[in-house]
Amino acid sequence: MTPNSPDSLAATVPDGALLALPPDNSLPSVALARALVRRGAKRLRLLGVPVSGFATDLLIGAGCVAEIQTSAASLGEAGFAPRFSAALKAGSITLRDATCPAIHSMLQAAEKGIPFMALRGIIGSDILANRPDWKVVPNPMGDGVSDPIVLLPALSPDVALIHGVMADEAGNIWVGRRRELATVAHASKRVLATVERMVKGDMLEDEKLAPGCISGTYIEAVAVAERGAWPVALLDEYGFDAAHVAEYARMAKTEAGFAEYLDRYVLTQQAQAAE
Amino acid sequence: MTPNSPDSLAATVPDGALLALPPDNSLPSVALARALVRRGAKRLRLLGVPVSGFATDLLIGAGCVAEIQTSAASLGEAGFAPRFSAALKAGSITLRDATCPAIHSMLQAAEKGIPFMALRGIIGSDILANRPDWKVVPNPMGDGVSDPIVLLPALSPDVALIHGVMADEAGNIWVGRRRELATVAHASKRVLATVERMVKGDMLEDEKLAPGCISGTYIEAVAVAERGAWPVALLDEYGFDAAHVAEYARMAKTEAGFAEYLDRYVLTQQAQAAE
Amino acid sequence: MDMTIKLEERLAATLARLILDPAAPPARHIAVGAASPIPAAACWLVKKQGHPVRLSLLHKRTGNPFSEGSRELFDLTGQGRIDLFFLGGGQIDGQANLNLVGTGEWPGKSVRFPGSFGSAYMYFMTPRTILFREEHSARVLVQKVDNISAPGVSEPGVFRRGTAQALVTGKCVFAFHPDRARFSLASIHPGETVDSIRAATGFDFDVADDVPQTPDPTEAELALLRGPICDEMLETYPEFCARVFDRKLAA
Amino acid sequence: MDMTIKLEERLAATLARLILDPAAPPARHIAVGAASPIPAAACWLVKKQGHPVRLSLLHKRTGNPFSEGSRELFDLTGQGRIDLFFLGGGQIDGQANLNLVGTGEWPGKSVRFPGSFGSAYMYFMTPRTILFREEHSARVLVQKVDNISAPGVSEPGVFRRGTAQALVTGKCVFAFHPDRARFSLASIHPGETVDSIRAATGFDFDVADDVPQTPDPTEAELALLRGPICDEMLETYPEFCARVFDRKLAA
Repeated sequence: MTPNSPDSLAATVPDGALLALPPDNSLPSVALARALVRRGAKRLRLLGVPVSGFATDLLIGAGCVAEIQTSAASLGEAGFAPRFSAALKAGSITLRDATCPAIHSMLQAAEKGIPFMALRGIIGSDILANRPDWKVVPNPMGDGVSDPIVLLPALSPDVALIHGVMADEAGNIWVGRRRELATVAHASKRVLATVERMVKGDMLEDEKLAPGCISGTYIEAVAVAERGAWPVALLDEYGFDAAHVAEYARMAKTEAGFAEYLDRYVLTQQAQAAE
Repeated sequence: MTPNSPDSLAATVPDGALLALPPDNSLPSVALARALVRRGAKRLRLLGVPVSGFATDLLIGAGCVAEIQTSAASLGEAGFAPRFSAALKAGSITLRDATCPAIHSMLQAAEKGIPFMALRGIIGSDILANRPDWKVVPNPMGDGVSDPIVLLPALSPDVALIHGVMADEAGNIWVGRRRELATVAHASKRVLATVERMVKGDMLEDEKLAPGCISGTYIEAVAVAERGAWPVALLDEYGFDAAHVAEYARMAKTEAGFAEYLDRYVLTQQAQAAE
Repeated sequence: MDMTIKLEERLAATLARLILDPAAPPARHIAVGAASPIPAAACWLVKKQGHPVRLSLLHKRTGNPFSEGSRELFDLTGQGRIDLFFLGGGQIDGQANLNLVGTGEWPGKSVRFPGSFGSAYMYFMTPRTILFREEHSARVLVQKVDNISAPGVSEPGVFRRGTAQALVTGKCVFAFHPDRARFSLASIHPGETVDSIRAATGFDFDVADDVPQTPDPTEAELALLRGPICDEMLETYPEFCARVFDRKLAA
Repeated sequence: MDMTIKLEERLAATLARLILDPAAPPARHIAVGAASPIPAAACWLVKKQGHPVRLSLLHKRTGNPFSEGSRELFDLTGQGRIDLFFLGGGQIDGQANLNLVGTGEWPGKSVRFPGSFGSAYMYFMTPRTILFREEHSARVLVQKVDNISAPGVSEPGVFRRGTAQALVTGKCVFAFHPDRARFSLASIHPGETVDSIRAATGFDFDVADDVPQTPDPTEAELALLRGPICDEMLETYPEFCARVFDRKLAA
């Protein structure tokens, strides 16, 4: 049996899928994003959990994305996300703005199997005015006339792409304190994960490791991708490669520069073999 | 400065407080329950998270409890909870039955600062018929007429009593995979914790320990109580003392036997010193 | 090996066959609650026979399957990931209503049972529930439960993924028919008759002309139960394993 | 030590004084978002001056304060445990409305900013928000934002714990008055005048007869900023520390 690779996992993601992708500080599988670029994925709908970073900009630049729902998109210290901004300006992607806790709540509603969750705030924001799927109702536990409150529908991504530190033989993934990844795994129909390394046994049997695990119940497939979060950071495993992201930000200012970036770091045999 | 003890923590719990107490498989501080018995606490209102076990029966037997909200009360393999059953029969406590996921949801609503959370199921159960604080509404995200759904109000206990494995110098408590304890800590106004041992440093700085921590943000006070969950189990630290719980179940069948149990295991100097 | 079939073994094998019922929705993930050695043995039997099934045994102290604490079972079920659950009841009535709260006036002024646990939720949200209660008496199987912890059927429009598939007791197997909210006698354990069952049952049920006997566990099933399944259960259910399989945990 | 006061130092000391404003609700727990070195320095200044305050620095990679992932900040705030937060904006208007989304037609067809992050929630649920934007220009401080990411004031009946306390820029400090939804000029940084500020500000604001100058940081404050506070911030903000304090992380 051929072991899974980021490319074999990416091959199972259908065009048009709603993909949940955590941001740069929360274990996105950038390896899977690169593999999706290589496979030429089309019309993906991305969800920032709850914001979007490097991997999202890469997928947008490569023409893989039709739609994005997020609370913000940026490259952090390296500035605005250049291909996101360009695609918005060109009108080639549809954007639905959200606010961070709303994305968490919509995923938590899906995690709990309830049709909606309430959230305070937001009223009077144009974010709400542009979200016909969010609804303001009088607080049904209040007196029923005053105290308006926002209800958010459950949101269940088709596929979540995450990068964990390790996976075990039982299919569990260790993601440490980034528990929002557990929520997105629970809420999503499928989870594809890359990890730095495989470990023996069942981490749920280890009291110290279990709290940082996402149970294999939720994980469809795992591939090893060393430094699979690169150029973003992975917990205490490795830091943010600020020089590389700055290089990306410079190159991705233009379409030609972005194409050159892809050639150099994503599409070549060498880049692929490094996954 | 005198270090905290279970008794000094118990002294800060006011009569009449709404106390959240996890069940026997989920790290209740039985040491604090014994200390509350010693201090002669009165009119406590107990919340099972989401069910109730040994510590609850002890507090009820000692006359500390006016009210209890829970999804079940039992001693597990040792059978029904004898003082709970006796108090119910005598009419000396008020019981509000719930169902496990409802208690989790009410606490999660408080954790999120929202006034209510929806839950599927329950409709047609007499549990609902006896909960005027639970409300059935047409699903507000549906067509607004059919699809009834239960809304549960947020529930914020006055004090949560939990027993962790260890506490650090930053006030963080390690509870491993029992993440419902984090939720009850977040939802409660105050958290009093006992632990097996103190450790140096800040566990949140340790990537392996952080996922099993409840941040010190939520913890008001910690006391060391070795074997503070005894006679119930503590993760992989120690097992359930079935022989002792069976002895309790036998003795607590009668009020006299229960009084003798208290004398032997809770009220004496020796019992107290062992905390 | 003592080849006398114990009732517990028969019940485990019977539950296993119900789990594998090809007419029912597939059971890929089964959760088993506390103090349920016979349902647990049935699930292990399905698994050890080579069927691909995930078992979540809720009350495993070490190596507990949930890393989100005790709410994870309910969330998993809400997500539609739990295909089958087992429920019992202090009273079970002819419409498959369950009473886990107590008899008499709410909340059980006459006899108080421990409480409803998650039944009022799980019974709705799981595609299949197998009801299991070893005691088969008119005290337990009543015409109408005193208090409904979890209803067997719901009104149209109420979100519900499933209900009881069957009720297994120490005397027989009943199939449940949610369309008419009634049980029918599906099979009778050895030593019982339709009349003995009627006499021990407080509710009415349908009886076909020819009710089969509950089949014995096969030798292969017994070998699995007494060997590798007992090995798996020894830590969680030492007393059960000692009593039924005459096996003790090594000290 | 170079005793020229850098603008960043002045702003940090100014923010620290606003945090400690005795007229405002107490700041026992402050959260600081990503890429906010000056607010972070201000919070450290409060803490290093010996005031009991808990700081949650959201983007700490190692030793991140949250063990529930990125939703914990919002849940903490929902619980009422976060007393003070900092927000900025691509545009800020005279009613303290914030635009973090972009200019022109929604969602920012003209200039797109990164996005609203949690502002539409935090601005309501935190008792106090200090608005901070170093750039003080008519491009940023506008009469009316193009898009409201988070409104400065809400209609009666809308649940809201607080709003802006003040707006600190590179030129001045404005106090915000939610009762009349207007800013007033609270103090002017050295080198500026009421007229220079009016010229650089797109919105109207109230001006008292005698507007004080923003005080210099004290020597004690400067010593803390340049010493122990720089030590604390070196890992998270190496470029800031190098530029402002001329200190580099040891290789």
